[in-house]
Amino acid sequence: MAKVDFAVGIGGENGQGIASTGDILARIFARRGLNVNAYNAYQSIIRGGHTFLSLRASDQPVANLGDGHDLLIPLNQDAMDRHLRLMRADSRVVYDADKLKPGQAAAGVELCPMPMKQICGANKLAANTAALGAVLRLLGVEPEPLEAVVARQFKKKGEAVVAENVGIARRGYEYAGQNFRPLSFRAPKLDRAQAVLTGNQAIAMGGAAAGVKFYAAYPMSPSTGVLMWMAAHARQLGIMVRQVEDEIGVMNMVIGAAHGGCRAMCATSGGGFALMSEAVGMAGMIEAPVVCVDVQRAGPATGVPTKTEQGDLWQLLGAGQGDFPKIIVAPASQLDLFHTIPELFNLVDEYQCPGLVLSDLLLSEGTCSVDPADLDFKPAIRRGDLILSNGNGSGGASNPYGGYNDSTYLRYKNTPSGISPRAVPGVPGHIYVAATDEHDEDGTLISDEFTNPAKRRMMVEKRGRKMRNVLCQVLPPRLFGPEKATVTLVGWGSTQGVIREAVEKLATEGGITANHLQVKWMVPFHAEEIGRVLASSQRVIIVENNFSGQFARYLRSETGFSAHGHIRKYDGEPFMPHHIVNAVKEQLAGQTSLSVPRHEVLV
Amino acid sequence: MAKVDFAVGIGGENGQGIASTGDILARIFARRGLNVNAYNAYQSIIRGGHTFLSLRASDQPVANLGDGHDLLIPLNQDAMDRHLRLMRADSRVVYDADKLKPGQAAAGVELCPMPMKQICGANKLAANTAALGAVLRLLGVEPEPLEAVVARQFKKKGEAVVAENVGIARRGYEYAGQNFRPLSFRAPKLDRAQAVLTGNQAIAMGGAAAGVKFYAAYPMSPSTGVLMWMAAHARQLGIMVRQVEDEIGVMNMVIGAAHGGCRAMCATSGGGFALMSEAVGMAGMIEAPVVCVDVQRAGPATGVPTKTEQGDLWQLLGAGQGDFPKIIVAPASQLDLFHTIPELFNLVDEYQCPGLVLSDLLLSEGTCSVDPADLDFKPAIRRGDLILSNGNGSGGASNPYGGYNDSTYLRYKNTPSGISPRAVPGVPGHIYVAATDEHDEDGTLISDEFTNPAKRRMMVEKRGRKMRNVLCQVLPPRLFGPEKATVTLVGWGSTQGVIREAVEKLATEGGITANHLQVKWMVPFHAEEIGRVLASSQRVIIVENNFSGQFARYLRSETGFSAHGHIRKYDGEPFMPHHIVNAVKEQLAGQTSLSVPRHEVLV
Amino acid sequence: MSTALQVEPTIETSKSGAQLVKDTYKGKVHPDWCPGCGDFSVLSALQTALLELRLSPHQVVVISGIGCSSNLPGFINTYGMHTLHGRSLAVGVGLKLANHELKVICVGGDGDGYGIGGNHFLHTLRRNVDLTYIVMDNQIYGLTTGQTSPTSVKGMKTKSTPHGNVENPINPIPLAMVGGATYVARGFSGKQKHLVELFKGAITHHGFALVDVFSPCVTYNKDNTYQWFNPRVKPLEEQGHDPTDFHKALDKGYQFGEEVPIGLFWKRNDLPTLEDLEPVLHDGGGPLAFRGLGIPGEQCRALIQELL
Amino acid sequence: MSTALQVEPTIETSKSGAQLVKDTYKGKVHPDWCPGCGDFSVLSALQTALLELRLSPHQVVVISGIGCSSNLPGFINTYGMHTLHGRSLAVGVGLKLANHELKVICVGGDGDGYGIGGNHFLHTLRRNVDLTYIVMDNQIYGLTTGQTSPTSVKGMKTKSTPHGNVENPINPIPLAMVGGATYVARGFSGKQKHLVELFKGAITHHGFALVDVFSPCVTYNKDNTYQWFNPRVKPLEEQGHDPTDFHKALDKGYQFGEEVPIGLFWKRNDLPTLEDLEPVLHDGGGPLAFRGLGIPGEQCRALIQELL
Ligand SMILES: Cc1ncc(C[n+]2csc(CCOP(=O)(O)OP(=O)(O)O)c2C)c(N)n1
Ligand SMILES: Cc1ncc(C[n+]2csc(CCOP(=O)(O)OP(=O)(O)O)c2C)c(N)n1
Ligand code: SF4
Ligand code: SF4
Ligand SMILES: [Mg+2]
Ligand SMILES: [Mg+2]
Repeated sequence: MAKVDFAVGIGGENGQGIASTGDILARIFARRGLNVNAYNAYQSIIRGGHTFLSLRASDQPVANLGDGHDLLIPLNQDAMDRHLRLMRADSRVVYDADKLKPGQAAAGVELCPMPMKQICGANKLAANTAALGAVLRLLGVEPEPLEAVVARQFKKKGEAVVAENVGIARRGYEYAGQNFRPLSFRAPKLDRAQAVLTGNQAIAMGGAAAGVKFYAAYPMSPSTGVLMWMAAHARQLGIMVRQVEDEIGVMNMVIGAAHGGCRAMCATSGGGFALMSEAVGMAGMIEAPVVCVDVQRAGPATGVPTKTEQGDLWQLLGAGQGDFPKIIVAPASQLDLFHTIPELFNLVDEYQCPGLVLSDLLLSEGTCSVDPADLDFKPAIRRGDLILSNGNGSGGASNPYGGYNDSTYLRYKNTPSGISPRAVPGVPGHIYVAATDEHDEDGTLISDEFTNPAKRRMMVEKRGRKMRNVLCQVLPPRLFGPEKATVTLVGWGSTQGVIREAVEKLATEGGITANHLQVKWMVPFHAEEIGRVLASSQRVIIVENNFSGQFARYLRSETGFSAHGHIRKYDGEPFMPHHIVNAVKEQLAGQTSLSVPRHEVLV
Repeated sequence: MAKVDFAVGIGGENGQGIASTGDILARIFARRGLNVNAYNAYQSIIRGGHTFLSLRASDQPVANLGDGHDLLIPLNQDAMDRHLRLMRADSRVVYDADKLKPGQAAAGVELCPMPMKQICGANKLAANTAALGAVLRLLGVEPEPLEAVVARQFKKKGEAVVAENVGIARRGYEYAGQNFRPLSFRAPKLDRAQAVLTGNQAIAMGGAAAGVKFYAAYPMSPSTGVLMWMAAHARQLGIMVRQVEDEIGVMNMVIGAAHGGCRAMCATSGGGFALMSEAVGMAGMIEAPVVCVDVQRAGPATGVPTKTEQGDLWQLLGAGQGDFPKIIVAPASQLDLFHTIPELFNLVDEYQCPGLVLSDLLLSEGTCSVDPADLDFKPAIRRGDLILSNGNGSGGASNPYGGYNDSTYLRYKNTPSGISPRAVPGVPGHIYVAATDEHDEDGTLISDEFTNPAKRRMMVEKRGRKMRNVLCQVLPPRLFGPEKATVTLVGWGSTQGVIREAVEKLATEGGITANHLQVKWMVPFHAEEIGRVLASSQRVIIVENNFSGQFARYLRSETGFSAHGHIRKYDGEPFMPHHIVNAVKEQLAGQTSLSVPRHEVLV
Repeated sequence: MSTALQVEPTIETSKSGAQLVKDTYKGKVHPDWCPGCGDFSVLSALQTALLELRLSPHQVVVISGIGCSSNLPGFINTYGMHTLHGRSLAVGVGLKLANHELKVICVGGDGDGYGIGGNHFLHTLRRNVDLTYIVMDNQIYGLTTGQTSPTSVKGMKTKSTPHGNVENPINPIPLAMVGGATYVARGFSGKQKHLVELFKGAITHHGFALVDVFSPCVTYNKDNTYQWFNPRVKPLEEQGHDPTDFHKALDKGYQFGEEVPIGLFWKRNDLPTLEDLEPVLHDGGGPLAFRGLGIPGEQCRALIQELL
Repeated sequence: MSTALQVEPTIETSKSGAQLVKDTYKGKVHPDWCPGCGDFSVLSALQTALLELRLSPHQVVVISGIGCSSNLPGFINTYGMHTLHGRSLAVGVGLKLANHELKVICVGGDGDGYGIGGNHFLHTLRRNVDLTYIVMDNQIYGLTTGQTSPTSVKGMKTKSTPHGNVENPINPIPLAMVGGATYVARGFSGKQKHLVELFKGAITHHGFALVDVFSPCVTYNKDNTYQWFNPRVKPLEEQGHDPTDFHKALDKGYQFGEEVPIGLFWKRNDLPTLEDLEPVLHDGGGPLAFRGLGIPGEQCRALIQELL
């Protein structure tokens, strides 16, 4: 069976319903069993501006937005002018002929002007629906799924409205059938419907699966979707969801809840994380297990709130004064986010330290399909040495109730692993103070009367020791592609999908053998394994979505390894496969060792 | 002339006047022309605990606290018990025989019990004074300077009180003359009186010399001394000094003042800095020149507020989400702090970015003497491309008043150097908005309506480009000691003094040729020069006051160079020369590549 | 409109030949707020106030945080700063002290000012710095697309509280009064002229002035709309309210129901500003920003002398 | 002592066999405050209050920020947290919601609570979370050795204001009232018994309770000393004050001069707590902290269904 792989672009201004139109299409495709991947380029503005949604679908997995579009739905002149010239050969442009004028289209691009007044009548809001009908027709998809969606959407407004809108969808469909040449391929129909979700939903659902009972947030793009999911599902899942006064309050509240025994989580973006960083140190010091997600966006400062970047790695590495254990992980896809959150909760519960997740706008607001069977809501739960008053923790309330002034329990016991059994407040016989001042094994401050350099050293080493074992518990990155290759592409986090496709394209289009290493665990870092792979690579090129090469420098700090080349992008937009392909080619040709691909689409 | 080098230890509890007793002694020595260096080991407690002040003096420069003491003044039994056993041979212990019992003294230590009741009469508070008299006698220093200090101290209380206290000082002096054997050396008297200052004073005075007109702070040990100096001198020097509600407010206020045209500064410690980190990014984005000092203390979180550490390097490196230029410098001594602040102000004014200074408790609260001639209050001032409305900036108000809606002035002009002329609010004809959202050359936001990946890229590169030139404007580190050596010791910041002495001791005591590289400029980093020196070194050992080897990892991230060995200390106390000497020996003997010296003194 | 609110233009007028007209204050960029957003009216009223006070654009700095409302500096032709979310007051105080001859006007949203910016609000109030703070209070987080704000009414359904807000809102009027503000007013976007007078009063007031403006978010706040406010708002000036009566002003401030008072609630002139109390600003040297950087020789010697 | 303040011990008593006595609440470590510090008295009053309310140590969590006063958790035998400077309330709310069966008592200093912690204070007030907040108000920064605090009186000379403080202090009583606290009291370290009653009232109060305690710093505050307060403090209970009279309570709260009222200024019982309004806590599952982590199968299917 030939591979079908196509992309639809929908452009216009904020407020024209682009996201929901894209969503309808994504659902229709996913229900057919197609894999989809969508990315919405928009602005920090409620109405106006220019929004461009790319929706790619295939019968094969698609993990990035691809290189171009087969269908364009420009909703205003601006969108037409920006995107028409970039359309692929043999593509179709569906637009309102009463409103928009096409410019010069590239060769082979077919214009599909629709007389929207005629099709939609007085209902000006329905042009999107008519266009969707036409698009389905061009793709050889039957109109019923669209009609069903439209019917559901307008159900509340009564039968007449439903009939009107369904009629419009159908008329759009038929008009296209009568007037336009269908595309050269048809969107296939596969057996198994796919689920569609954003990265933020994946984070939230991962949290729910992990047993999060406390979620706090202060709204901040592009992390707000997590709060929204949590708020919407709070009552049904028994999760306490709080919108707090600021991010400082968020992190401190989450620490309070975690200290109390809940699995507790929060998500924010770089600026909010900066405000949380002092409290991250507190979690390190009092050994409270918390999970915090930083959904990166283009910085510095407020930056470009609706644009993507991988610019916070060093911020997370350096978060909080002093040295203390923290785990940092950069999942590579929406599904990976879903699975990583429960895994991280197990680690932070076992190692009693903060766990930080690096997501970014591309992953978190990007939509993709996953096989519903992969959404496992019953992950393994390990809570480590936890003493809950109802005996629910795996540590169990083994310490007998030793009277009020019990002193046998040492919250910060200096054990060989560095891990000390953790009782939560409320457990009889385990009273202690959790202090951010340096403290002794029993919690007594050693910052005032009882300072003691030997004890201070002991406690620093106790906490530090915990990190030794984490490394063996998480998987080292695996090389993807042939073991011997001309180029090894190294990425981290959200770039996995696009790098993989670039590797394939290099082979098929350029005859260049490449392989790929995607690093997920930042702290702890598999320095040895990664160092070994890279040392035996012919040419290592690091791909990352930032200006200064944050990962390249971190990789060197942990391994001493200096990459041969770099591909970076810091214009707010994600990589497209051809950006990487072309950059690799120019580097192999010896033209540069630092490529900064130009984003051709003006969004 | 033989080198004289001795140290006095004063121990007791907080509230016993240890700091002021030490201060009197330091002043007396410095007025004799001796070089002094003092460090006070104390706790986060107002009364009680154990405080131990080490005061070292020499006719040669002294840049660290040394290895032991020739004189001990224990003010309570606890101090006697902790320190007596650590005294050098031929040392003296001066104490109140009515109150304290000596334990077993090491060989050669001479006890000097003083009948304080008899010497001080009813005046119990004067025992310190009597002890000081005795100490001076043992050192062969005449009593007059002490008597003068005492007289000044009690002037306000009337002649009788003065006479009483002066009498006590004199009686202490005489009692020692009659009963104790003087030390084998005498404190010499040199020509030129030395000035005595702490690092915090040096920071504040450096700011004043640089022309700081706005200083804001939130109290935080060990940085509060800067606020105190500023507050005390505000009116006389015309500096606006504000204590603000929190560190977030501090940094934002400082940015506001800097944006307005003032040289503006703040100081804090790690926890406060964490709270400021978001605003550091704002300074980067709106290109406001500010200077912020992080006086590091033992972390994480509240940690040990009165103990030293070099634990914030990565916090500063990662401060603020995203990539933006910031300068980071770690001065190596009190005098270096004084000179670095004005130098940094020139750089941040020229490059329009935040400048961060890494001090630490050891430097900032440590006292040392400097030649008054080195305190140059007229440093060169360079304000860069600044347009002030009174034409005071070097850029001058060259842009003619172009009407209200002038649009020729581009605040963020994309110049080859990346530096754009900076007008401050109030200048006619230069109106613009300084925005933390990404913006175009004229300040217009490109985060909403006008997003544009090409412009975004241009602006990121414009800001990034500024850092290229900074490097040539600051001095690369110079190798101290012989060019060829068995061991190269590398340090940063406050460890310079102790490493230098260790280098000397290795040569004289161990016959080991060592040299020393102290790195001061962290960002920009002299990667090439440093890499070259280290690559040609036989064995490189990095000395730093933290657990994780923050500098060692950063060095590797910038140069790829991995050191052969590490000497680290994270017990809250600073290095003493013998710690380093012994560690180097054990590493040369192949016993380990990571030495963590034990702090023998229990403070 | 009661004359009690009329303010005479007492402030220095432009020295340039250029004529001040309303367009003088038009920014480079046309506002990209949603059509109908209350913030248009706030912008326009502020421009009119500046014009009527004959303040030259370069003498004024408008400083915002982050939010829809905080985009205002881009739309007005004065010096501007668009700082961090919640930080406009801290930045504004720094700038004001650096150059106390500037007119500093901080602007922003309810989330920006009373949410994340709450601590600066609390402490700027009591310092009585001579600046104006205009809060475009739409009782919602606009820019982040509709979450609860500290002034959202209890029970309100938003994206972060789909079952209704369970927290009691902040009431900025009594809070500012008790916090120490010396000019406390509330306006409504639907009452332009009234707003202009409140702004003029605030800008000419010697001390910290808060003007909380009900500025409806037509996109995300479906509860407190123009339609809701229009019949309810009642100017205090029409009610003979005495803005020096603390307790009455408090009671009026609490009113939020069938009747919603707007206008000047509270004003006092007897409290010196922070600038008044800082002698550093009064030694004739002008704004700190423009003073020479050097320290006189005898001062240097004195500083060194302290160390000997 | 008026009986109006007497509180009956209504709270669950210890289930263990151990006898509750005052020493039960003695911490591992003897307080290292300066001799004479007002905080000793606060500690002792709190211990007495817990005893009289028959609260077992493990049912109570005392949460502080950073400061001299914030060292209190180390000196009392209950669960404790010693968090970051200014953050005790945020941590306390998180902990309370995680386990709403615990008695959460936040403690700290004036700088901690009203300075750096001001924003959490503002927003915790309005949320009416059922916890007690005790501020040891010495009108100075003690631990950092004597700088101005937000409650330092105007003109006070401190290490950071050697020429006298030029800022108007915060007055926590009116501020907390207007902010939405439902129990607002002020105590004095010199009046132990009165303090015990205020604490008992606060701990048993269903909602957010603030007790601001004048707790003199004998080392750094030479203005507002025991000697200064002793003749001035006047218990409201002796003056027939009605703690449901808002305006009177405000006026009393402002009094700070020849007479300084202490006692319960304001109390209301009609406002539900945040916990009352959060159905998640009322589904019979007990504290969130102790619930099972799994999601029932039909819920999982429903969640996936949403995505199809
Ligand atoms: C530290 C930080 N946290 C969160 C955000 C995200 N954010 C931007 S605007 C905003 C709130 C907007 O509400 P408001 O201040 O009321 O202004 P409005 O948009 O309603 O005018 C938030 C939460 C941010 N920019 N920075
Ligand atoms: C973020 C941060 N900033 C500053 C400090 C330093 N600090 C510790 S306690 C304190 C203030 C103490 O005053 P207060 O809260 O009134 O308590 P008191 O000592 O008077 O009881 C300060 C500023 C800190 N620990 N953390
Ligand atoms: S979202 Fe609301 S506040 Fe923002 S511009 Fe639109 S109407 Fe105005
Ligand atoms: S410094 Fe003041 S507040 Fe701190 S312990 Fe001493 S008396 Fe108490
Ligand atoms: Mg708002
Ligand atoms: Mg205090």
